[in-house]
Amino acid sequence: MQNSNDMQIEFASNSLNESFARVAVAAFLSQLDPTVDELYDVKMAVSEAVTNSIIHGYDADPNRTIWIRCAYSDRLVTIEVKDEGKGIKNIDEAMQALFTTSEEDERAGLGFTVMQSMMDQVVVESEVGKGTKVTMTKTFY
Amino acid sequence: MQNSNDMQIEFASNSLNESFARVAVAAFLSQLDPTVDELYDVKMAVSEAVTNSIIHGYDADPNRTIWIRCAYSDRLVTIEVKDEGKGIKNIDEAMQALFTTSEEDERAGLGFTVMQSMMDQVVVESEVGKGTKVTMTKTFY
Amino acid sequence: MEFCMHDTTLIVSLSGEIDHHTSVEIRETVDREYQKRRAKNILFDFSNIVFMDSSGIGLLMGRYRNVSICGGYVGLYNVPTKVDQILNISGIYKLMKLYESKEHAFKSLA
Amino acid sequence: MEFCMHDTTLIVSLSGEIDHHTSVEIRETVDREYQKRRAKNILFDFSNIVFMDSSGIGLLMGRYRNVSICGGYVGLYNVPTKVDQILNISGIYKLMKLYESKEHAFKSLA
Ligand SMILES: Nc1ncnc2c1ncn2[C@@H]1O[C@H](COP(=O)(O)OP(=O)(O)O)[C@@H](O)[C@H]1O
Ligand SMILES: Nc1ncnc2c1ncn2[C@@H]1O[C@H](COP(=O)(O)OP(=O)(O)O)[C@@H](O)[C@H]1O
Repeated sequence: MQNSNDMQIEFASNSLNESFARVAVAAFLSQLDPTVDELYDVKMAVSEAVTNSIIHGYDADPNRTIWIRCAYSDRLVTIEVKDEGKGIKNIDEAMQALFTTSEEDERAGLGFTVMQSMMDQVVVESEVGKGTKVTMTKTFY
Repeated sequence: MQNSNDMQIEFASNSLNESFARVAVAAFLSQLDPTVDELYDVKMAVSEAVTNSIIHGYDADPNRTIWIRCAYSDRLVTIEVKDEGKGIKNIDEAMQALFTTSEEDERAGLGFTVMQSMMDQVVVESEVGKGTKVTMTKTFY
Repeated sequence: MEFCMHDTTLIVSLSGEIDHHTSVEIRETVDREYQKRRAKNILFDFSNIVFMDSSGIGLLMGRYRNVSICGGYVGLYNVPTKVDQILNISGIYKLMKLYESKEHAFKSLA
Repeated sequence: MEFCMHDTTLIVSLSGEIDHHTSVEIRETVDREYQKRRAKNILFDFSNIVFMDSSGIGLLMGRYRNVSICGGYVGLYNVPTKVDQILNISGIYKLMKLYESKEHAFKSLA
């Protein structure tokens, strides 16, 4: 097995692609022979980040672009999910459990909380009007 | 269902990624609810094109980059596989069944033949020293 | 998704993946059946759910709100480990009960 | 991958996916077993193959070459439809026979 590898995917901000994004990342990371739980955790975190880019970053416009970079070095996995959407004003507030700006949609305000539970570390960089990048890392056993 | 969608992936020319490339394309195209056979055909074609980029384009150097673009519009699927490798001198000759330049590897010289059987159309653009792009299309039923 | 009634309880057998994309259709279908069948309570069978992210929490919270207005309960059973994990994170078990099985749920709701 | 001997025939039960990446290991393992067990013929059981591209053709051609030198045969059985399709495209059935089952292969090779 290779001890480091990386890939990038780029796709339309169509909610149909949430599933594609999860499967693509999981297919790539299956090279590390992870446990079923580890793979599920990563899928969950990717799903949350991609969903956020779609509904919050791009206000559900299906024709914008989302980027995912996924890399590993030994068993340290890094996943970046990036949009060029509207950005987050107050990142600390946004990351609080149960905080959501969605009124219409039935959002639980738990996206970031789930990412943090599933991954070892979650770093959010965002600029209003420019976009958001979520970088998550996790070490597989 | 959306009637058009597209994605791009980019990955290292590591033979481990042959499987990742197939799964990623199949996951994306499963949005069209294809038959098992249609999905298998596409996987086979992608596998051939990616393998060619790795072993012929990049002479098995695992640290170069391969790009795949995959899009559909209604049920017309387009897949592009691109490398910046050594290119093909004589495309017509290369596409002939049983033609291979591999001596060491056990290549059957059937990569292009398989792509052509699995897809409706296969177009190869290549420039020596610049790289190769294979564009394949197929209409799902 | 499959539906059946048991007294005033609508039993919803979910299947597949629950994410933001799929939850839209699930929500609409569940709400339609709930009204059409004049149900009071909803029991969700999670046995065939293979994936769920926080959109599933939003979905359950939303159904809880509707059902509460009608004076009913929401219950869950056959919840896979990984779904239980996210349900725990969400604190949703304060609003709806997890049952071991359909039978346990019926006994308790009766 | 599993191996067993039947007289002078090495039976190779392949499994999973055959592509350029996996064929390297399959090739080495098969060749090692073939020599170690002093086999003459090789019979490939394809029942557990879920994917194969043209790298599999190269793999079979290569084994055919080695086995021919020792005066042996290569045979295939339990070939899934999609694998049969690519084997047909390749014309490889001119070099090695497809059998309906292990038993048919034994009878014919005996
Ligand atoms: N990619 C993003 N672009 C813009 N805003 C975002 C993005 N991701 C998250 N947010 C903001 O952070 C809030 C909290 O996000 P999250 O914890 O995932 O909960 P939820 O998605 O349920 O609202 C969102 O309601 C939104 O205001
Ligand atoms: N991406 C590529 N870059 C450079 N050469 C290529 C590429 N793809 C194919 N070729 C050339 O075309 C020949 C035929 O390819 P193919 O039909 O796939 O058979 P095989 O891969 O078994 O050799 C190869 O042997 C190689 O010389």
